Amino acid sequence: MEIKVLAFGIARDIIKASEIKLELSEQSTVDEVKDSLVKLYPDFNSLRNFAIAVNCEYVEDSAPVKQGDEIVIIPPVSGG
Amino acid sequence: MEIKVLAFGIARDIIKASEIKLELSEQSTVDEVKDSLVKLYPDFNSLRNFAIAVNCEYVEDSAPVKQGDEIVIIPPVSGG
Amino acid sequence: MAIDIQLKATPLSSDECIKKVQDHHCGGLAVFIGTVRNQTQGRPVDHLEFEAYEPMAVKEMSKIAEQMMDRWNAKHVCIHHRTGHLALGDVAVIIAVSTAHRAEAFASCQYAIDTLKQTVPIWKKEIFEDGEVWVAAHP
Amino acid sequence: MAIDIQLKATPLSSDECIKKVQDHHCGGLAVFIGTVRNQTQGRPVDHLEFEAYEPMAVKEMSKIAEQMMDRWNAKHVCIHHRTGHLALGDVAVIIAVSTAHRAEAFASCQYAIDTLKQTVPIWKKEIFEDGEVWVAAHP
Repeated sequence: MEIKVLAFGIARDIIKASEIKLELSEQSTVDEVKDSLVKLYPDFNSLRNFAIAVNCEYVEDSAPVKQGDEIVIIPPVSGG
Repeated sequence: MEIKVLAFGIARDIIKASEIKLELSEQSTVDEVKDSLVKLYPDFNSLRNFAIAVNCEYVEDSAPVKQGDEIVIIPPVSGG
Repeated sequence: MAIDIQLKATPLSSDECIKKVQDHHCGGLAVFIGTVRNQTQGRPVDHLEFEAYEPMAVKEMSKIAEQMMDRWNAKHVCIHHRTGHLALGDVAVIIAVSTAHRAEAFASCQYAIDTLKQTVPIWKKEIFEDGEVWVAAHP
Repeated sequence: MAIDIQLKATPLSSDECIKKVQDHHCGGLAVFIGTVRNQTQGRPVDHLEFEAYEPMAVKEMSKIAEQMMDRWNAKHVCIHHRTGHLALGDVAVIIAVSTAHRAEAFASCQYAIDTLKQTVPIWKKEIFEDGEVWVAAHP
Protein backbone atom coordinates (compact mmCIF):
# COMPACT_ATOMS: atom_id res chain seq x y z
CA MET A 1 0.00 0.00 0.00
CA GLU A 2 0.98 3.63 -0.48
CA ILE A 3 0.83 5.88 2.57
CA LYS A 4 1.26 9.63 2.79
CA VAL A 5 3.49 11.08 5.52
CA LEU A 6 3.46 14.76 6.52
CA ALA A 7 6.60 16.48 7.77
CA PHE A 8 7.10 19.52 10.02
CA GLY A 9 10.10 21.41 11.32
CA ILE A 10 13.47 19.86 10.61
CA ALA A 11 11.75 16.78 9.16
CA ARG A 12 10.48 18.93 6.30
CA ASP A 13 14.00 20.21 5.70
CA ILE A 14 15.34 16.64 5.67
CA ILE A 15 12.86 15.30 3.13
CA LYS A 16 12.84 18.67 1.33
CA ALA A 17 9.04 18.57 1.07
CA SER A 18 6.07 18.86 3.38
CA GLU A 19 4.85 15.40 2.48
CA ILE A 20 6.16 12.17 1.05
CA LYS A 21 4.53 8.97 -0.16
CA LEU A 22 5.94 5.66 1.08
CA GLU A 23 5.31 2.22 -0.40
CA LEU A 24 4.77 -0.23 2.48
CA SER A 25 3.46 -3.77 2.68
CA GLU A 26 -0.08 -4.25 4.00
CA GLN A 27 -0.27 -4.54 7.82
CA SER A 28 2.76 -2.36 8.36
CA THR A 29 3.48 -0.65 11.66
CA VAL A 30 4.96 2.67 12.73
CA ASP A 31 8.28 0.90 13.06
CA GLU A 32 8.31 0.23 9.34
CA VAL A 33 7.42 3.84 8.59
CA LYS A 34 10.43 4.92 10.64
CA ASP A 35 12.72 2.37 8.98
CA SER A 36 11.68 3.52 5.52
CA LEU A 37 12.28 7.13 6.42
CA VAL A 38 15.73 6.47 7.84
CA LYS A 39 16.65 4.35 4.80
CA LEU A 40 15.53 7.04 2.35
CA TYR A 41 16.87 9.94 4.43
CA PRO A 42 19.81 8.93 6.65
CA ASP A 43 19.75 12.46 8.16
CA PHE A 44 16.90 11.31 10.41
CA ASN A 45 19.62 9.45 12.34
CA SER A 46 21.16 12.79 13.31
CA LEU A 47 18.06 13.90 15.23
CA ARG A 48 17.82 13.69 18.99
CA ASN A 49 14.72 11.57 18.38
CA PHE A 50 11.65 11.54 16.21
CA ALA A 51 8.16 10.24 16.78
CA ILE A 52 5.30 9.38 14.49
CA ALA A 53 1.79 10.59 15.12
CA VAL A 54 -1.14 8.72 13.63
CA ASN A 55 -4.40 10.65 13.38
CA CYS A 56 -3.15 13.35 15.77
CA GLU A 57 -2.01 10.96 18.52
CA TYR A 58 1.43 9.78 19.56
CA VAL A 59 1.56 6.02 19.04
CA GLU A 60 3.90 3.14 19.92
CA ASP A 61 6.28 1.81 17.28
CA SER A 62 4.22 -1.37 17.18
CA ALA A 63 1.00 0.47 16.24
CA PRO A 64 -0.49 -0.41 12.85
CA VAL A 65 -0.75 2.09 10.02
CA LYS A 66 -3.25 1.87 7.21
CA GLN A 67 -4.02 3.76 4.05
CA GLY A 68 -5.91 6.99 4.79
CA ASP A 69 -4.37 7.50 8.24
CA GLU A 70 -2.91 10.94 8.85
CA ILE A 71 0.71 10.01 9.51
CA VAL A 72 3.04 12.77 10.65
CA ILE A 73 6.75 12.90 11.48
CA ILE A 74 7.26 14.67 14.83
CA PRO A 75 10.88 15.75 15.30
CA PRO A 76 11.94 16.99 18.79
CA VAL A 77 9.47 19.68 19.77
CA SER A 78 10.63 23.12 20.90
CA GLY A 79 7.53 25.16 21.61
CA GLY A 80 6.85 27.21 24.72
CA MET B 1 8.32 57.54 80.19
CA GLU B 2 5.36 58.07 77.91
CA ILE B 3 5.34 56.17 74.64
CA LYS B 4 2.96 56.47 71.70
CA VAL B 5 1.53 53.31 70.14
CA LEU B 6 -0.19 53.24 66.74
CA ALA B 7 -3.00 50.80 65.98
CA PHE B 8 -4.26 49.31 62.71
CA GLY B 9 -7.04 46.93 61.73
CA ILE B 10 -8.87 45.28 64.59
CA ALA B 11 -6.41 46.81 67.08
CA ARG B 12 -7.77 50.24 66.20
CA ASP B 13 -11.31 48.98 66.84
CA ILE B 14 -10.25 47.55 70.21
CA ILE B 15 -8.63 50.73 71.50
CA LYS B 16 -11.22 52.85 69.66
CA ALA B 17 -8.51 55.19 68.42
CA SER B 18 -5.63 55.06 65.94
CA GLU B 19 -3.10 55.82 68.63
CA ILE B 20 -2.73 55.57 72.37
CA LYS B 21 -0.18 56.86 74.86
CA LEU B 22 1.19 54.43 77.46
CA GLU B 23 3.07 55.29 80.64
CA LEU B 24 5.94 52.82 81.05
CA SER B 25 8.99 52.72 83.27
CA GLU B 26 12.35 53.56 81.67
CA GLN B 27 14.11 50.58 80.07
CA SER B 28 10.85 48.85 79.26
CA THR B 29 10.58 46.13 76.62
CA VAL B 30 8.01 45.08 74.04
CA ASP B 31 6.74 42.57 76.58
CA GLU B 32 5.69 45.42 78.87
CA VAL B 33 3.97 47.21 76.00
CA LYS B 34 1.93 44.07 75.34
CA ASP B 35 1.12 43.60 79.03
CA SER B 36 -0.09 47.19 79.34
CA LEU B 37 -2.27 46.84 76.28
CA VAL B 38 -3.88 43.61 77.47
CA LYS B 39 -4.47 45.12 80.91
CA LEU B 40 -6.11 48.23 79.48
CA TYR B 41 -7.99 46.37 76.71
CA PRO B 42 -8.70 42.74 77.61
CA ASP B 43 -10.12 42.24 74.10
CA PHE B 44 -6.54 41.85 72.85
CA ASN B 45 -6.71 38.40 74.47
CA SER B 46 -9.39 37.40 71.96
CA LEU B 47 -7.04 37.84 68.99
CA ARG B 48 -5.34 34.93 67.29
CA ASN B 49 -2.10 36.76 68.08
CA PHE B 50 -0.66 40.24 67.95
CA ALA B 51 2.83 41.50 67.37
CA ILE B 52 4.54 44.79 68.03
CA ALA B 53 6.64 46.51 65.40
CA VAL B 54 9.29 49.00 66.47
CA ASN B 55 10.47 51.41 63.80
CA CYS B 56 8.89 49.32 61.01
CA GLU B 57 10.47 46.02 62.07
CA TYR B 58 9.05 42.99 63.84
CA VAL B 59 10.94 42.61 67.13
CA GLU B 60 11.23 40.03 69.91
CA ASP B 61 9.24 40.52 73.12
CA SER B 62 12.54 41.15 74.90
CA ALA B 63 13.46 44.09 72.62
CA PRO B 64 13.77 47.48 74.34
CA VAL B 65 11.47 50.38 73.56
CA LYS B 66 12.34 54.01 74.10
CA GLN B 67 10.64 57.33 73.75
CA GLY B 68 10.42 58.44 70.13
CA ASP B 69 10.31 54.91 68.73
CA GLU B 70 7.51 54.24 66.24
CA ILE B 71 5.65 51.50 68.07
CA VAL B 72 2.80 49.80 66.24
CA ILE B 73 0.35 47.04 67.17
CA ILE B 74 0.23 44.42 64.40
CA PRO B 75 -2.85 42.21 64.71
CA PRO B 76 -3.04 39.06 62.52
CA VAL B 77 -2.40 40.20 58.96
CA SER B 78 -4.79 39.30 56.13
CA GLY B 79 -3.43 40.89 52.98
CA GLY B 80 -2.91 39.18 49.63
CA MET C 1 17.77 43.93 38.03
CA ALA C 2 14.76 45.89 39.20
CA ILE C 3 12.34 45.80 42.12
CA ASP C 4 9.00 47.57 41.87
CA ILE C 5 6.88 47.65 45.05
CA GLN C 6 3.62 49.57 45.16
CA LEU C 7 0.74 50.01 47.54
CA LYS C 8 -2.08 51.71 45.69
CA ALA C 9 -5.67 52.73 46.21
CA THR C 10 -6.47 52.41 42.49
CA PRO C 11 -7.04 49.24 40.43
CA LEU C 12 -3.99 47.06 39.81
CA SER C 13 -2.87 46.24 36.29
CA SER C 14 -1.42 42.82 35.52
CA ASP C 15 -0.22 44.25 32.24
CA GLU C 16 1.80 46.92 34.03
CA CYS C 17 3.33 44.36 36.43
CA ILE C 18 4.22 41.99 33.61
CA LYS C 19 5.86 44.76 31.57
CA LYS C 20 8.01 45.68 34.58
CA VAL C 21 9.58 42.21 34.73
CA GLN C 22 9.69 41.21 31.07
CA ASP C 23 13.24 40.62 29.88
CA HIS C 24 14.33 38.60 26.89
CA HIS C 25 17.23 37.16 28.87
CA CYS C 26 14.69 35.50 31.18
CA GLY C 27 13.07 32.24 30.13
CA GLY C 28 10.66 32.19 33.06
CA LEU C 29 8.02 34.76 33.95
CA ALA C 30 5.46 33.79 36.56
CA VAL C 31 2.62 35.86 37.88
CA PHE C 32 0.31 35.39 40.84
CA ILE C 33 -2.93 37.34 40.95
CA GLY C 34 -4.92 37.37 44.18
CA THR C 35 -8.58 38.14 43.78
CA VAL C 36 -10.94 39.14 46.56
CA ARG C 37 -13.09 36.23 47.67
CA ASN C 38 -15.92 35.88 50.08
CA GLN C 39 -14.12 34.43 53.13
CA THR C 40 -16.90 34.36 55.68
CA GLN C 41 -19.05 31.38 54.79
CA GLY C 42 -22.70 31.96 54.21
CA ARG C 43 -22.86 35.72 54.60
CA PRO C 44 -23.03 37.80 51.44
CA VAL C 45 -20.21 40.36 51.42
CA ASP C 46 -21.05 43.84 50.21
CA HIS C 47 -17.45 45.02 49.81
CA LEU C 48 -14.04 44.94 51.50
CA GLU C 49 -11.69 47.50 52.96
CA PHE C 50 -7.94 46.94 52.83
CA GLU C 51 -5.80 48.89 55.24
CA ALA C 52 -2.01 48.93 55.36
CA TYR C 53 0.63 50.18 57.76
CA GLU C 54 2.23 51.65 54.70
CA PRO C 55 5.93 52.22 55.42
CA MET C 56 6.32 48.81 57.02
CA ALA C 57 4.20 47.05 54.36
CA VAL C 58 6.44 48.45 51.63
CA LYS C 59 9.53 47.46 53.63
CA GLU C 60 8.28 43.89 54.17
CA MET C 61 7.36 43.52 50.50
CA SER C 62 10.83 44.78 49.56
CA LYS C 63 12.37 42.17 51.83
CA ILE C 64 10.40 39.49 50.01
CA ALA C 65 11.63 40.79 46.66
CA GLU C 66 15.24 40.75 47.90
CA GLN C 67 14.83 37.18 49.13
CA MET C 68 13.48 36.18 45.71
CA MET C 69 16.64 37.60 44.17
CA ASP C 70 18.97 36.04 46.75
CA ARG C 71 17.47 32.56 46.83
CA TRP C 72 16.14 32.08 43.29
CA ASN C 73 18.19 34.52 41.28
CA ALA C 74 15.09 36.46 40.35
CA LYS C 75 16.06 39.17 37.89
CA HIS C 76 13.07 41.50 38.16
CA VAL C 77 10.32 41.50 40.80
CA CYS C 78 7.10 43.51 40.84
CA ILE C 79 4.69 43.40 43.80
CA HIS C 80 1.61 45.62 43.74
CA HIS C 81 -0.96 45.53 46.53
CA ARG C 82 -4.31 47.31 46.67
CA THR C 83 -5.59 49.35 49.60
CA GLY C 84 -8.97 50.91 50.27
CA HIS C 85 -12.37 49.85 48.96
CA LEU C 86 -12.54 46.59 46.95
CA ALA C 87 -15.47 44.63 45.55
CA LEU C 88 -15.62 40.84 45.31
CA GLY C 89 -13.59 39.79 42.28
CA ASP C 90 -11.30 42.83 42.41
CA VAL C 91 -7.58 42.15 42.31
CA ALA C 92 -5.93 42.63 45.72
CA VAL C 93 -2.36 41.68 44.86
CA ILE C 94 -0.18 40.96 41.85
CA ILE C 95 3.27 39.40 42.09
CA ALA C 96 5.30 39.11 38.89
CA VAL C 97 8.82 37.73 38.63
CA SER C 98 11.24 36.89 35.86
CA THR C 99 14.10 34.43 36.16
CA ALA C 100 16.52 32.69 33.83
CA HIS C 101 14.77 29.34 34.27
CA ARG C 102 11.08 28.73 34.80
CA ALA C 103 11.29 26.52 37.91
CA GLU C 104 12.77 29.46 39.84
CA ALA C 105 10.01 31.75 38.62
CA PHE C 106 7.31 29.46 40.03
CA ALA C 107 9.14 28.71 43.28
CA SER C 108 9.97 32.33 44.05
CA CYS C 109 6.50 33.59 43.13
CA GLN C 110 4.89 31.02 45.42
CA TYR C 111 7.29 31.90 48.23
CA ALA C 112 6.41 35.55 47.76
CA ILE C 113 2.65 35.18 48.12
CA ASP C 114 2.97 32.68 51.00
CA THR C 115 5.29 35.05 52.87
CA LEU C 116 3.29 38.17 52.05
CA LYS C 117 0.24 36.61 53.66
CA GLN C 118 2.21 35.97 56.85
CA THR C 119 4.34 39.06 57.28
CA VAL C 120 3.11 42.11 55.39
CA PRO C 121 1.07 44.43 57.65
CA ILE C 122 -2.09 44.69 55.58
CA TRP C 123 -5.53 43.92 56.95
CA LYS C 124 -8.81 43.30 55.22
CA LYS C 125 -12.28 43.82 56.59
CA GLU C 126 -15.35 42.22 55.07
CA ILE C 127 -18.39 44.46 55.17
CA PHE C 128 -21.81 42.81 55.23
CA GLU C 129 -25.23 44.36 55.11
CA ASP C 130 -25.49 43.92 58.88
CA GLY C 131 -21.95 44.24 60.17
CA GLU C 132 -18.28 43.82 59.43
CA VAL C 133 -15.38 41.57 60.38
CA TRP C 134 -11.57 41.80 60.25
CA VAL C 135 -10.51 38.67 58.34
CA ALA C 136 -8.25 36.22 60.20
CA ALA C 137 -8.17 38.28 63.40
CA HIS C 138 -9.73 35.65 65.65
CA PRO C 139 -8.80 31.99 66.13
CA MET D 1 -15.35 25.56 34.19
CA ALA D 2 -13.83 26.73 30.94
CA ILE D 3 -10.90 25.77 28.73
CA ASP D 4 -9.57 28.21 26.15
CA ILE D 5 -6.86 26.90 23.80
CA GLN D 6 -5.56 29.04 20.97
CA LEU D 7 -2.78 28.87 18.42
CA LYS D 8 -2.40 32.28 16.85
CA ALA D 9 -0.15 34.13 14.43
CA THR D 10 -0.83 37.48 16.11
CA PRO D 11 0.62 38.85 19.40
CA LEU D 12 -0.61 37.19 22.59
CA SER D 13 -2.31 39.19 25.31
CA SER D 14 -1.71 38.31 28.96
CA ASP D 15 -4.65 40.52 29.80
CA GLU D 16 -6.95 38.44 27.60
CA CYS D 17 -5.69 35.17 29.11
CA ILE D 18 -6.08 36.44 32.67
CA LYS D 19 -9.62 37.68 32.01
CA LYS D 20 -10.57 34.24 30.70
CA VAL D 21 -9.67 32.54 34.00
CA GLN D 22 -10.60 35.21 36.55
CA ASP D 23 -13.28 34.03 38.94
CA HIS D 24 -14.06 35.40 42.36
CA HIS D 25 -14.59 31.88 43.68
CA CYS D 26 -10.92 31.16 42.96
CA GLY D 27 -8.27 32.28 45.44
CA GLY D 28 -5.38 31.31 43.19
CA LEU D 29 -4.59 32.60 39.74
CA ALA D 30 -1.19 31.79 38.31
CA VAL D 31 0.20 32.77 34.95
CA PHE D 32 3.28 31.63 33.07
CA ILE D 33 4.58 33.77 30.23
CA GLY D 34 7.24 32.34 27.95
CA THR D 35 9.31 34.90 26.13
CA VAL D 36 11.53 34.23 23.14
CA ARG D 37 15.19 33.99 24.14
CA ASN D 38 18.39 33.63 22.22
CA GLN D 39 19.05 29.90 22.64
CA THR D 40 22.10 29.44 20.48
CA GLN D 41 25.02 30.80 22.44
CA GLY D 42 27.13 33.46 20.86
CA ARG D 43 25.25 33.96 17.62
CA PRO D 44 22.98 36.99 17.35
CA VAL D 45 19.47 35.88 16.39
CA ASP D 46 17.63 38.00 13.85
CA HIS D 47 14.19 36.49 14.46
CA LEU D 48 12.39 33.17 15.05
CA GLU D 49 9.79 31.17 13.20
CA PHE D 50 7.33 29.02 15.14
CA GLU D 51 5.58 26.26 13.26
CA ALA D 52 2.84 24.00 14.60
CA TYR D 53 1.13 20.84 13.49
CA GLU D 54 -2.03 22.65 14.34
CA PRO D 55 -4.78 20.07 14.95
CA MET D 56 -2.52 17.92 17.09
CA ALA D 57 -1.00 20.90 18.92
CA VAL D 58 -4.46 22.06 19.91
CA LYS D 59 -5.38 18.52 20.95
CA GLU D 60 -2.25 18.10 23.09
CA MET D 61 -2.77 21.48 24.76
CA SER D 62 -6.37 20.50 25.50
CA LYS D 63 -5.14 17.29 27.11
CA ILE D 64 -2.88 19.35 29.35
CA ALA D 65 -5.80 21.58 30.35
CA GLU D 66 -7.91 18.53 31.17
CA GLN D 67 -5.13 17.07 33.30
CA MET D 68 -4.89 20.38 35.18
CA MET D 69 -8.58 20.08 35.96
CA ASP D 70 -8.40 16.39 36.90
CA ARG D 71 -5.29 16.51 39.07
CA TRP D 72 -5.41 20.00 40.62
CA ASN D 73 -9.07 20.90 40.37
CA ALA D 74 -8.28 23.80 38.07
CA LYS D 75 -11.46 25.73 37.42
CA HIS D 76 -10.49 27.68 34.29
CA VAL D 77 -7.50 27.15 32.02
CA CYS D 78 -6.27 29.33 29.17
CA ILE D 79 -3.33 28.32 26.96
CA HIS D 80 -2.37 30.56 24.04
CA HIS D 81 0.62 29.79 21.82
CA ARG D 82 2.10 31.93 19.07
CA THR D 83 3.01 30.72 15.59
CA GLY D 84 4.84 32.42 12.76
CA HIS D 85 7.42 35.20 12.92
CA LEU D 86 8.61 36.27 16.39
CA ALA D 87 11.32 38.68 17.49
CA LEU D 88 13.51 38.23 20.59
CA GLY D 89 11.46 39.27 23.60
CA ASP D 90 8.12 38.44 21.99
CA VAL D 91 5.74 36.27 23.99
CA ALA D 92 5.58 32.71 22.64
CA VAL D 93 3.19 31.16 25.15
CA ILE D 94 0.86 32.18 27.97
CA ILE D 95 -0.67 29.72 30.42
CA ALA D 96 -3.21 31.07 32.91
CA VAL D 97 -5.08 28.98 35.47
CA SER D 98 -7.42 29.67 38.36
CA THR D 99 -7.98 27.31 41.28
CA ALA D 100 -9.64 27.47 44.68
CA HIS D 101 -6.29 27.45 46.48
CA ARG D 102 -3.07 29.02 45.33
CA ALA D 103 -0.78 25.98 45.72
CA GLU D 104 -2.78 24.17 43.03
CA ALA D 105 -2.54 27.17 40.71
CA PHE D 106 1.26 27.13 40.86
CA ALA D 107 1.59 23.35 40.64
CA SER D 108 -0.78 22.96 37.70
CA CYS D 109 0.69 25.92 35.81
CA GLN D 110 4.19 24.52 36.19
CA TYR D 111 3.01 21.07 35.08
CA ALA D 112 1.40 22.67 32.05
CA ILE D 113 4.49 24.45 30.75
CA ASP D 114 6.78 21.48 31.53
CA THR D 115 4.45 19.12 29.65
CA LEU D 116 3.82 21.53 26.77
CA LYS D 117 7.55 21.69 26.11
CA GLN D 118 7.70 17.90 25.89
CA THR D 119 4.55 16.94 24.03
CA VAL D 120 3.01 19.73 21.98
CA PRO D 121 4.04 19.55 18.31
CA ILE D 122 5.39 23.06 17.86
CA TRP D 123 8.86 23.80 16.55
CA LYS D 124 10.95 26.91 16.60
CA LYS D 125 13.70 27.91 14.23
CA GLU D 126 16.26 30.56 15.05
CA ILE D 127 17.24 32.64 12.05
CA PHE D 128 20.69 34.24 12.06
CA GLU D 129 22.27 36.58 9.59
CA ASP D 130 24.16 33.65 8.09
CA GLY D 131 21.88 30.66 8.56
CA GLU D 132 19.17 29.06 10.63
CA VAL D 133 18.69 26.21 13.09
CA TRP D 134 15.74 24.20 14.42
CA VAL D 135 16.00 24.50 18.20
CA ALA D 136 16.48 21.25 20.17
CA ALA D 137 16.48 19.06 17.05
CA HIS D 138 19.95 17.66 17.52
CA PRO D 139 21.56 16.02 20.58
